[in-house]
Amino acid sequence: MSGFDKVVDSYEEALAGLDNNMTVLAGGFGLCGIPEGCIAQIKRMGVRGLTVVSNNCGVDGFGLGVLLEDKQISKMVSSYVGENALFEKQMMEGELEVELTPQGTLAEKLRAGGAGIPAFYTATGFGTPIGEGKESRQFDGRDYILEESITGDFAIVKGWKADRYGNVIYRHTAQNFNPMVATAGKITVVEVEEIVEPGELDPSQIQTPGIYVNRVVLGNFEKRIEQRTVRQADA
Amino acid sequence: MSGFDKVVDSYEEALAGLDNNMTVLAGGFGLCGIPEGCIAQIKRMGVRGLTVVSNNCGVDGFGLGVLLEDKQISKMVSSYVGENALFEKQMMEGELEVELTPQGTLAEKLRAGGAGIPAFYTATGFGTPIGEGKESRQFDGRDYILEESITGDFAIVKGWKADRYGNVIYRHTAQNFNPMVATAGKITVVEVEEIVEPGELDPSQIQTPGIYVNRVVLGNFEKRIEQRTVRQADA
Amino acid sequence: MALSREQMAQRVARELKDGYYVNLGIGIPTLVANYVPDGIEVMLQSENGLLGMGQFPTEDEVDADMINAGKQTVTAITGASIFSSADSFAMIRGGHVDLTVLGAFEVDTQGNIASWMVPGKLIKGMGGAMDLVAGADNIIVTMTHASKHGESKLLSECSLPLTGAGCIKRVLTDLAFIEIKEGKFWLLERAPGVSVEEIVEKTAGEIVVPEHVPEMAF
Amino acid sequence: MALSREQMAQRVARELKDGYYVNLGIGIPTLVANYVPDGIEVMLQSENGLLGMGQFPTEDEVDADMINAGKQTVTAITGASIFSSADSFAMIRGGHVDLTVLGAFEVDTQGNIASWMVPGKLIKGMGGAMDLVAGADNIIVTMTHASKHGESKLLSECSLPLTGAGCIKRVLTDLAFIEIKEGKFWLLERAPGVSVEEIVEKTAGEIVVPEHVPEMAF
Repeated sequence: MSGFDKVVDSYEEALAGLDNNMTVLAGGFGLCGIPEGCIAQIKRMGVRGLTVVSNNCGVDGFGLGVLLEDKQISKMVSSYVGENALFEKQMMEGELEVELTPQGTLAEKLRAGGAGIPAFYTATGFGTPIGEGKESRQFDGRDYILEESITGDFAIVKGWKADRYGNVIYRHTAQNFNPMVATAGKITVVEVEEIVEPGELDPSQIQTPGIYVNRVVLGNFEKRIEQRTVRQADA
Repeated sequence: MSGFDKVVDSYEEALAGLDNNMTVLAGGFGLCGIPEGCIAQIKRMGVRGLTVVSNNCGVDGFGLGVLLEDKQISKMVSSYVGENALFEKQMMEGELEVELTPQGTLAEKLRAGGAGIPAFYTATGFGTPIGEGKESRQFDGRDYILEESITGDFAIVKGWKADRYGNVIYRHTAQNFNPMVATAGKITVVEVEEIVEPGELDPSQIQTPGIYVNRVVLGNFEKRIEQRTVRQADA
Repeated sequence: MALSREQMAQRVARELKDGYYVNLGIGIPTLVANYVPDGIEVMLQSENGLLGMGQFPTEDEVDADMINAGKQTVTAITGASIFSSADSFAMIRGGHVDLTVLGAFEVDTQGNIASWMVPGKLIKGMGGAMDLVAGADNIIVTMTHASKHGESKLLSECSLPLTGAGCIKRVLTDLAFIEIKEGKFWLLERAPGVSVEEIVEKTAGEIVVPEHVPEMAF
Repeated sequence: MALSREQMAQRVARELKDGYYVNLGIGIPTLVANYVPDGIEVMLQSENGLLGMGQFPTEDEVDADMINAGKQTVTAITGASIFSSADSFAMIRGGHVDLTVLGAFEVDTQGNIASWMVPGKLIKGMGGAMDLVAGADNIIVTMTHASKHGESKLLSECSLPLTGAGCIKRVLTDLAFIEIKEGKFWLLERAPGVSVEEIVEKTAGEIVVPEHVPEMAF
């Protein structure tokens, strides 16, 4: 089924078409489950003026943080961005616009974007600065605000395994925002640790069906750990 | 973890507390993946005046159809109900109220009900009888209608396997509406073909986490087939 | 001569492209799967939660837990995925299906479609049809050009309650292949041996006829 | 004497019930897991997509793909489930978590909470806190009763931008356990050796003091 073979041979191919001023949706939570290779490729491409939607913006020198070094990002949509000195500096100096969005609302906006739902109501943020300027109304006596969905020109996703048709599974908590991001990109690129043949993944266990995926690329991952917390092994 | 052991020994226990005039959400598509044992128990209990939310209403003598025999259902919320003579009769005679809801909107209303989203916008049904009397508005130049979420007093769900903590997986297309229904009941009852010990299901492959499930009961299933279509085996 | 059901399916199948994800409705649309052109692969989406629907099972393969949206027993192809109804309609509503083919009672020059309800007759429900027509960018409606009583089904305004508003751009009838744009029908092709005059006569809504109307070949 | 951080965690832990699904915020709330009473089992939800969070891994068990919402490496207990961020917040927003414990800068007599932003200081973001306070029916806020400069954090109206409006019903401070209802604080318990007078003095919002205020025991 050649028309369904989504595998490309390089990150160059994987991100072909990405241009200045586009919106990029990126999976990951902290440094866990981030599309490391796509980020590196975006840095190499040097595209600028990007709006990046991602729960966080990496750290100095790793993850999305590397795109700050050459000021490639002009706007971040995130729930938490505090792990990054360069980020702070660019934000404080007005070089980087930041739209803070509650984590659950961000996840739902991305899901809605992929699912053809332009907007939904949530109680999250009502009565806070996040609700200001947004439409609100009551259902069943409770106050909710209207939140609009998010879609992007490119979605960059980190999977564990994908088959050639673009069916993807994720590993442990590296799942996080990746499945929603995968549904909401005009072009969705998934980088994985392993490419398998169609049929190797159990159909009922596929977390991102290939219909959402345009390109699959095999990656190499550093998987840096942000907070290495350990206990003593039991004696 | 006794507090998390959701397994009950009988359908009596599984549906204890179900009373007249309650709303029951039922998983299943046609006769596939329906909670056969819960339906039979509701018939035995003889509760009446039920509002039942389910994509279909079974057939004469099987599935939710059996609850029509003693007129236990006063209202059905479904997308398609045509497989049932008794249903037709009760609807025509005004004994049974029917609220037709597009299939995708029904699935999303149930998901929203479980997810704390009171309402969402969808293009489905705009300009049709389904959109009449509903609020509509434009996003990005397109028309959408506002649809409100659904929750129920009881959710009855058919799973394949569950562990004692109520973590559930579904088999093939018997998944259908079951996962959403499971999230939207005040009390969620899951009947399964097999009960396994915690740890036997891969954490990343659990389709309904136990947090949504109040009671798990081991069932016996006829699994009647509505349209048996076959091909000749290859020679 | 008017197209047979098989020829209608065959004509629609020529609109398939390699790598298309396709949702086929009940009836003639289902037959389209039998005429996928050589060298082209498509994957069938069934809205009850299956992407990669295969052929009917053999007697031995029949599994009550494996059905399609028509509630028929089916199989899954290698590389299929199975998911919930919410996820299935997220796919549909979100516009990820490349082509949707479905039947109708009527369409009109505004791209409206009526396919689910005849007032006064028993109403069974719309199933997934409203979601399918609202979600898809690329829809082909298949239906006979006129009713048994000779009444046109291609109207200036649908007379029956709508399934979707302004969402249909292409219609294949037993007489013609028609595009809908700018509030008019546009005749693209005619069935073999069917005259432009017959098509125009049986089309109630305004129809634009180009100088040359190619005849379909089978 | 004011409660230590460990005592605060210990007191909160007494509110746990067998079978509770619990979300614990960063700081003192995290410590609550160390004081789960005998005979009671709870399951910890971590909003990045883990239900059934276990202890930290041994060196050998460390896995970069297995972290909690604080981005710490963790393990999963037997019977855990792992899911997407959307599914995780569906759980939270939908009110399925039985108890949420989190810190705050201020709470007020209307049940408002401010915990994420101090104007003029660097704003890192609210993470999942706004979803957690909006979604949970049962929240316990843990914080010191007053700032280092002696300014009360229990106000008649929060001075900082809110995290959530009207959603907090219980607060455990280092001095007292307090309920919020009917637009007032209600003193439930006091820390060992802390006088009602001190609590009242350090509570800026209106506080109702019953005749007898039990002293916590550890």
